[in-house]
Amino acid sequence: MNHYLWPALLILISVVVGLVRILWGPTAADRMLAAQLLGTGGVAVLLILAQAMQMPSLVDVALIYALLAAVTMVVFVRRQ
Amino acid sequence: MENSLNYAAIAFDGVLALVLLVLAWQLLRSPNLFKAIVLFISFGLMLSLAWIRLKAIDIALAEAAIGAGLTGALFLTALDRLQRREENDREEQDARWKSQEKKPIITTEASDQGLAAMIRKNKNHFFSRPLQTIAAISVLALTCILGWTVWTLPPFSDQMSALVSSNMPISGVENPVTAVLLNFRGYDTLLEIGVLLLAAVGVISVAPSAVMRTGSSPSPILLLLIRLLLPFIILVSGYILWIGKYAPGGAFQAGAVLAAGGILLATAAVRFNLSASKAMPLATGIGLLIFLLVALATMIICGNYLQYPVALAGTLILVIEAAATLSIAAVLVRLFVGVKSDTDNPAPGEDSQTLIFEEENTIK
Amino acid sequence: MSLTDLLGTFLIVLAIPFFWGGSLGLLRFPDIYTRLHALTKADNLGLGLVVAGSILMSKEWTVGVKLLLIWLAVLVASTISCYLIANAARKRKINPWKIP
Amino acid sequence: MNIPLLYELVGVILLGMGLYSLVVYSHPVRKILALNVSGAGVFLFLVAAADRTSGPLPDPVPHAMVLTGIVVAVSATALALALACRIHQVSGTAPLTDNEPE
Repeated sequence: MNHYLWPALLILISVVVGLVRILWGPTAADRMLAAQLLGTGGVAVLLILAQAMQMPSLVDVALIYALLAAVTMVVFVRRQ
Repeated sequence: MENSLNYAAIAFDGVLALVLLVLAWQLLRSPNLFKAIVLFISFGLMLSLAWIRLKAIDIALAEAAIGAGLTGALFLTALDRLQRREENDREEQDARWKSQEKKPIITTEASDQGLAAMIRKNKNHFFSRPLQTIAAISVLALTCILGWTVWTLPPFSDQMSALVSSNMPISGVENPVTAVLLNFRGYDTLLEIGVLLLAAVGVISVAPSAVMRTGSSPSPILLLLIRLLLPFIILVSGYILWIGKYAPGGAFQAGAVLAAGGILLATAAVRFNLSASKAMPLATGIGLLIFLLVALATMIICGNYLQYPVALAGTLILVIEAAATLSIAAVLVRLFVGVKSDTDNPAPGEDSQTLIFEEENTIK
Repeated sequence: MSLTDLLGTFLIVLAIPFFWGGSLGLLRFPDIYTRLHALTKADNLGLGLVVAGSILMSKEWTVGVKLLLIWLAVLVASTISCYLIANAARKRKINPWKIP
Repeated sequence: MNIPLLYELVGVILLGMGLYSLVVYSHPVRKILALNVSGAGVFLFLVAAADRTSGPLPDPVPHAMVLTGIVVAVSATALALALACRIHQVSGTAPLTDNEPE
């Protein structure tokens, strides 16, 4: 089942490329957007890895990421 | 599967390792703290992929809950506090300090002044250039020595994992990590819950006010988000606690998920008053309390500290874990409120109210 | 390989362009509002396709329910946090990009 | 080159980078970040070493240690941040500006 690692790798590289936005900025919100894209991509990679490594409990890890992705974002927009 | 020459696995792990190193390097060298913190959040996510590649699902769960729900919130809040003060008029601040009426701590005034002077003196950096070079060289040497040691490390003996797997039938659970945490090395976990409690005590003494304020009333859309997410967060926390008996999961992960829910609630509220709840001190202490009670009972009945009777082991572990989940969540939320709450001017009489959500006009 | 597995794999492969689109958009678009637009493509369609593919390949229905919950959670969270960010940006007087 | 060894070496390098930054930079938030990175390096080494066993499953004992370690690390981080905020409040100065050594 290891061939599922290829799509996982492609998605990983795409979100890592998006991470350059954290370095570029210019506003704080831009950096947060890149982190959010990484979170979504991370969930997708986790789901594919669950197939690739035959570990259904990875879905639980993805579930936690999906549910808690909003927390950092809410803290960010609620700053004074 | 892992050790075979599989190009997909090698490419994935290679990219992941490289990304981890580059992210760490970029976050450490960035003088822009906000950027460093966002990079650190991303670093945590990548780290959790690394845990999965190393088949440490329990750790990946904890990293997911803590990385997504706690670290980012803690750092962003602390940075907000540090920089808000920095930008705000310095004079007003100094005036507040010098005025005699509103001094939070009177007895430590002298030491506070000394501390302030010390910090002003070392404002830019501790080290001159040559000292930096010496630090770089010694750290590099240490890294090389450690790297060489790791490279030449002999294969590990399987004694410990063999011991664990041979004792699994009497542990009362089916997940080996839970068995190690709550049964075979239960006293470690007992002490760890004590350490968490100590951290909470530390934060309470540094930031005594458990009242947290955010400026504006939350938008209705934000409240909708919380209404939709919070029930599922609590549900998933319970699920993770329960599943820990059979599969990756358990008290630490469940507690961190629950704490993230609490942080979500606290951040959305105009004012979040933790000390108003009578249940809070109980929730904070109950983990250690139940753990100690079970330890005492096992000592009296079975003769050994934390040696569970085999038939009851599963139930006892679940009881301890449920209490520990509450405690871990309560401590983590208290820590967050401690980082966020202003200790400058605690308004009198605030503790008597139990408001969680409050309209803006009642504040100002 | 069964038909559902094949279809699941196809859906997962189909998701890859959406993630690339999202991340290239994030890099190439000129301001925060347009970048938000790029991001939602990855959130909604990219992850949606991965979830759909994984549901087809999952062996137990409980896993399918969890996968669906993941997608719904990300949909809700990304929709609302995009709104919150755009709103915060507007309040901080970040002007939308105009054709120069 | 096998997979656990790769991650062990990454862990060692992370430890080194974190230690250097911990010593050199003066801003408390940067120090706390540096501590977290070096802690992550140690955790990574331990977990990778646990995967070196000959069996199909990794050794659960280091996993349990790292799990407790992560939770303690986050509470220590929170305590350190609360202290940093307090120091800042007491001293009134920004301990930290952008003109630090790169």
